[in-house]
Amino acid sequence: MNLSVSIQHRFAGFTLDASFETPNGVTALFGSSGSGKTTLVNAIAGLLRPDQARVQIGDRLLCDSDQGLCLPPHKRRIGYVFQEGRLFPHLTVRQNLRYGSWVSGRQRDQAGETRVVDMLGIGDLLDRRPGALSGGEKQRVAIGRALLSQPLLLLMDEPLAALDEARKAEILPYLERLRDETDIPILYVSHSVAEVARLATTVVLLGKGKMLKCGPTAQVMSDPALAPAIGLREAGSVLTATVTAHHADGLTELAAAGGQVFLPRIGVPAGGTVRLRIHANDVMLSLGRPGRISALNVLPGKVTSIRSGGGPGAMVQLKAGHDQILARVTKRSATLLGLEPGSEVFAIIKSVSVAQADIGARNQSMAKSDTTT
Amino acid sequence: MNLSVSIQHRFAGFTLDASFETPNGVTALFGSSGSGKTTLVNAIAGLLRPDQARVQIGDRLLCDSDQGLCLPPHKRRIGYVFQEGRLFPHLTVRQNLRYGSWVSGRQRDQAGETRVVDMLGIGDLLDRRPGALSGGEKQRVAIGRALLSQPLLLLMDEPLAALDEARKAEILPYLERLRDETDIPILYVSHSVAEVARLATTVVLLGKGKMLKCGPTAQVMSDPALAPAIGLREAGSVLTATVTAHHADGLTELAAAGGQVFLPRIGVPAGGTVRLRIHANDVMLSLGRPGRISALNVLPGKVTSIRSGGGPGAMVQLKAGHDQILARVTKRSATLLGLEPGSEVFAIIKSVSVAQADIGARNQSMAKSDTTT
Amino acid sequence: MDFLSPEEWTAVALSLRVAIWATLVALPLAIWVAFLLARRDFWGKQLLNGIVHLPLILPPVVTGYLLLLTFGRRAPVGAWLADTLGLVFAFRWTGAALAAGIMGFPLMVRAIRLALETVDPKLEQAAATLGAPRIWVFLTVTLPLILPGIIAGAILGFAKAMGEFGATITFVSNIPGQTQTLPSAIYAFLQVPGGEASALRLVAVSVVIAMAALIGSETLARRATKRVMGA
Amino acid sequence: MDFLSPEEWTAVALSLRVAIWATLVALPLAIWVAFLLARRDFWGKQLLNGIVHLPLILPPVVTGYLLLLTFGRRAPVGAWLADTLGLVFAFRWTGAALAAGIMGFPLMVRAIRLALETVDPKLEQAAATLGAPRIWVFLTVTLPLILPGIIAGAILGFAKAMGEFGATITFVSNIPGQTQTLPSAIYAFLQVPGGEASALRLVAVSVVIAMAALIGSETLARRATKRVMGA
Amino acid sequence: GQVTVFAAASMKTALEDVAADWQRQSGHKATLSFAGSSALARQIEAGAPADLYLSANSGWMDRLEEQGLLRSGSRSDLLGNQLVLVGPAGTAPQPLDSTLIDALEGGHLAMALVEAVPAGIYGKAALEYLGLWTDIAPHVAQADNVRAALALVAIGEAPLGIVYATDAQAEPRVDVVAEFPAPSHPPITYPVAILTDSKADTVQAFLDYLKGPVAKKIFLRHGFTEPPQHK
Ligand SMILES: Nc1ncnc2c1ncn2[C@@H]1O[C@H](COP(=O)(O)OP(=O)(O)OP(=O)(O)O)[C@@H](O)[C@H]1O
Ligand SMILES: Nc1ncnc2c1ncn2[C@@H]1O[C@H](COP(=O)(O)OP(=O)(O)OP(=O)(O)O)[C@@H](O)[C@H]1O
Ligand SMILES: [Mg+2]
Ligand SMILES: [Mg+2]
Repeated sequence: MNLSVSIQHRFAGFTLDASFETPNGVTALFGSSGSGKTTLVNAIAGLLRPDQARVQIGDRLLCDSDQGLCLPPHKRRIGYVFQEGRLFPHLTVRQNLRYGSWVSGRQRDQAGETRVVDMLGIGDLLDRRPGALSGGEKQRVAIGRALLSQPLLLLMDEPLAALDEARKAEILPYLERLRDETDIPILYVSHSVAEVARLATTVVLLGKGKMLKCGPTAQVMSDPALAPAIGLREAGSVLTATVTAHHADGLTELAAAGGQVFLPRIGVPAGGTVRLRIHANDVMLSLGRPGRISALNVLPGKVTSIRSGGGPGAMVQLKAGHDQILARVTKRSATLLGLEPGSEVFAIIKSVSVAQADIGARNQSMAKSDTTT
Repeated sequence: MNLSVSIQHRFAGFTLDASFETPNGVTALFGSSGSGKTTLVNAIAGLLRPDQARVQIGDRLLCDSDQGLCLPPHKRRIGYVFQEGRLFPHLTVRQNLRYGSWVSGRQRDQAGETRVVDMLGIGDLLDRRPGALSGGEKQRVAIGRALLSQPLLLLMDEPLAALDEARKAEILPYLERLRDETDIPILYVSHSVAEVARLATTVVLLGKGKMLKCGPTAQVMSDPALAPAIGLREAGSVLTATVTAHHADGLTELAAAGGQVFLPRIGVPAGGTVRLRIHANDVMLSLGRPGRISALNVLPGKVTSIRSGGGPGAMVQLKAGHDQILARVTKRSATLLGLEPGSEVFAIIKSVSVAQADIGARNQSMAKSDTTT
Repeated sequence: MDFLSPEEWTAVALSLRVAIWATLVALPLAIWVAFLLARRDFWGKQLLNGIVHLPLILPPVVTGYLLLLTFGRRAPVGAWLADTLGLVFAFRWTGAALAAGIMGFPLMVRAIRLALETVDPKLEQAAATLGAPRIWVFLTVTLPLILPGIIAGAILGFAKAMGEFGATITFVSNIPGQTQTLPSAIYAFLQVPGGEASALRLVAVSVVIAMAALIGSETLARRATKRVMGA
Repeated sequence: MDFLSPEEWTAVALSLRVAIWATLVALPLAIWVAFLLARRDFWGKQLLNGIVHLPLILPPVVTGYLLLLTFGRRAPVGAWLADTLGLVFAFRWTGAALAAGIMGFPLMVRAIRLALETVDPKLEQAAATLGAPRIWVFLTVTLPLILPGIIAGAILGFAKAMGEFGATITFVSNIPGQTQTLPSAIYAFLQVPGGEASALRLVAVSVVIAMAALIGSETLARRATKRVMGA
Repeated sequence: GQVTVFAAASMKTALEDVAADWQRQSGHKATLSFAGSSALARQIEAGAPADLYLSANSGWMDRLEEQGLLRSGSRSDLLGNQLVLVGPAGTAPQPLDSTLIDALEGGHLAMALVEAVPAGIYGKAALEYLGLWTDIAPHVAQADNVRAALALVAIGEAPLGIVYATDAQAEPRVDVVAEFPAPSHPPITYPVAILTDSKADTVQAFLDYLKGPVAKKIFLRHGFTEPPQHK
């Protein structure tokens, strides 16, 4: 179901004015601290009554100031993971998790509960109260609580910020499955481009309360103009590739538009489609096909644009097949190699550079088998 | 001043037992969610009265159960940035910032205040109350409040987790300056290895309440055995290098033990020393010196060990000069290249891969000029 | 027991009954009024607030007198209640309970309202996003969180009811076995020279009962606070 | 003004003075006791708690009598205070204030204690790490955060003091210009046939004063709550 | 020059008239403190700054006398009163016989506390003398003072009540329906005495004035009688 949002709201000294429409899947809400992300999400959840709002999920209209319609929060069926946990202090972790089905009288999904509890690693905490949990534990319970409320829209405000990499790596695939197996749109606030790129179908970029950009992830992420907003280090491109084979040495072979790619084993069977996020920083360029080198992935391509700012670096955009690849090199290298639009180059990408966190499964029918990985 | 900590404490179902001694500078406390980081930090601050404790900063003994000594929190002169903000809701941001000097009757350092406020970007918020701040804004104020309390030890519990990359990049150099210009030890809890590696002199690794490892950053970070604990993606090595020249094209030339290295401009004058963190993922290996390639840094080295687990990857440790470099490659590449301990290889590192966030200034006398960058 | 005469035992039992009923019946109403005052804005809010505080401000005799004029047999409300619900207050223990409840009402409302005002609305919002309708939010989140306030209100109401005298005796007089509560009996003893010792005995009984209730409530409240503050 | 006789104006002024003093003097003490009860564990805590509640539990007449036995001119404490500090309570307006303060004390303590128990100790910890000694933590963090509770306690105490009668008249009698407060005057009017109208006038005055105080306190409390809850 | 008089509350109107008159005559002021006889007596025991005590019964005066608190020779019975049965205005005269209980029509007989307050004690004695007490006892509603009993009748809550003639006379909403014969109860006296501690030089003059013809006229006008002749 697509999500259509249009919200205007004024605080003293801050004005939010954002409208966007995103297709099914995960929408990443991205923007610096104080740019209005939480305000926007609160307005969608109905916790803030904005001056002007229209929010629609699929054909469910949640709120429309023009019609004077505004569903109260509990009728919106929104699962909201708050930036600050907000667990019920008087209930145990288990009761917190079951709160949604309890108050709404919906059948509790025991299997779902077990799955979520395992994934979040909170099985040992079920009988504790939130007061005795660590910061990360609280946040995990909050995620579980929202997931188990059987929502029709998930709002997640920096859900993983307090978690370590290992835990993130466990939770992200679950969110992907949620995205792929269900029809539930997810609006995901994050500062981490890695998370965003992996999960998001669409990226909405907020700046000082204004919407700067809204579009498909690959496009927003590989827009060299947005690199400063996203953070140079995190700029990169997103490729779509099809799994062709799983090799015995733990590598998976994929076919991208630009050529053959080897990656550490991906939990998607042959024939499945995956999205790969390639950091611009991780791409090396070579004029000739390189020799005995540890990088397995060498994609031939053609330079389409070179953007360089005041710094020592330059952002080189290549076309490899019909995919766009961003490479960030030093100006000096660009000069040494004589790069210019039209130059034929080889993009060298290490297999291990495309880490698990940057790979997202994209095939709905196949995704279920993923559980066994 | 060095920090010496030894703490035992039991909660129902959780036991913390950690002792470590760290030299002057920043100590990173690292560990997965629920591993006891906050508990440890609370005990040091005196907010938790552990079963058994001994905490000493330099020659100031804060607490020693054996002697029955236990300074109350307000006498410890510890600046604590809490995981959850804890701003005073009834005070404005300005009053929050000045709280420390107010209650302790110390002279307020107006210049310091202005500097901190600017660095944190909270100048516009000074007259607001915490209730009307965004999550990240709150955290920034909390950082400022702790910094301005003129502490003799800084405890920071995931201070930057809620902040975007751009903001992090502004705050980190300040913490570095603090580390280098003052004698204040900092104990820094983080999930982000990038932050840790950049800041920390020493890393303490906690797991389930036990201390797994404590040592100099370079050593802990490049210990292949700890890579799983740190997260494969984040494993890497730390090199120390001396700035030899700043070039006109924005690159800085450095001399590392293994050879010449080019990086985007670093704000340290020629002669200064910096620490470079090199992700294992970012290091490519080549048997011959590679040809026309965009990577500017090619360091010859010798393989000292190869560690491979069940996955498709292998961690290759090189000796380049007297520095250790970690490279993560696929097993397939290792086999194709015939790598084994003793093999002579070239490590290829892109200049831009060593991003600003991973470079830390290390020269006390020089560091001040850094302010102008 | 010889410590008290049978009549005095009757007064003790009656006082207990009056105090318990007054507290139990007034409590839900107090919660509701506290909720209105803490959370709603409506016309006449300050008026309601004032009326709630009235029994505190007025000398108890005046309150008793007003009760008599309102809930007496001949009084409009009293007559109506007697006719329709068969509920008679005049000269009955129910009247004593009404007087005690009304005298304790401002104390209950204040305690509960104070607790309500410190409940973090963010938790209630969280409950709403999880699908809880308003009333459920109140029952499952707000109410448990204000439990310490409710307990405090209840014990204040109970203690007040145990000690209330002026309004009670003015409203329902002192009919042994029906409306003679402990304070009335104590008052009577204090009116005659040499009655101090007897009064003291009854005071002791009254204090013991109230202390037991107090300690019980403290235990409950501590538990509730612990739950709410977490740990 | 013709609405009230000069004597009645005196009673109004006296009542105000008594209520204000009772509230102002009792308040710091109530804060301290509430703090002890909410935050400290010590031997005899339940005893203290019981004593604090006593004026609520006892019929006011008894409280007044006990005051007379303790603070009377001839009573040990009363004589000692008069000799050492020159502080005389017996049959002075100060005594009326003492009685009113004591009667309102449990209400103040409860309100403040309730507020104290909801203060997040994490904020106090944060203040301590910033170098604030305990007393500073209390003054700069705890106190502002419990302000709504203090205001609630103060207004309860004030209202109670305006309405207190039983203990006052028993302790300091009903001497016009010296100890005759509004409630005593009202009582006296109710003692004579046909005095209802006069009593009613005084009741009206009493209600108006208390309402003004109430509305003022509400405004203050709202502001304080807003500050504390943020926004 | 000022005299402080502690007087039983039921004498308020009459005594105020007398005091006003005295001030006109002598230029001296009499300060009148009205409360229950028992409260006043205890206050005098505790050293109240009173010059003159005017009690509604002899019991408390006896007690003060025993303790030597009365200036010797100053005590005398100032006034007397009469006990009457009243009903709401318009009630037909009611014989004091066994039909009394029927006349209650299921309602209550309003009296002052029969064990504690003089009017109640006298009333109970009279009913016992008439052989009506056992039957009527369960129907008696005891108010805390005689005025409250009167009020119950005046507003129609009680069909009958036993009060003093003075009260009945001043309350237009009641009619006297029977008078209790003097022998049916102990003599009703209002004793007066100067207190040992009295410092006021005008106190003897005021007492003399009280006993004098002008004052007596005023008292009689309010329904009091000459003091009953002593045994
Ligand atoms: N008051 C308490 N009572 C019982 N157990 C507690 C209490 N506080 C914390 N714990 C437990 O102690 C363990 C360590 O908690 P701690 O807060 O130190 O973790 P942490 O390393 O800071 O984690 P995070 O990264 O999630 O903040 C956790 O398992 C937690 O559940
Ligand atoms: N109640 C309020 N009153 C006034 N201003 C507010 C209020 N709440 C938030 N703001 C301001 O609105 C702006 C947006 O806040 P918001 O919480 O939406 O930011 P955010 O994008 O979620 O930031 P972060 O990443 O730091 O959480 C901020 O500048 C904040 O100070
Ligand atoms: Mg936010
Ligand atoms: Mg923690």
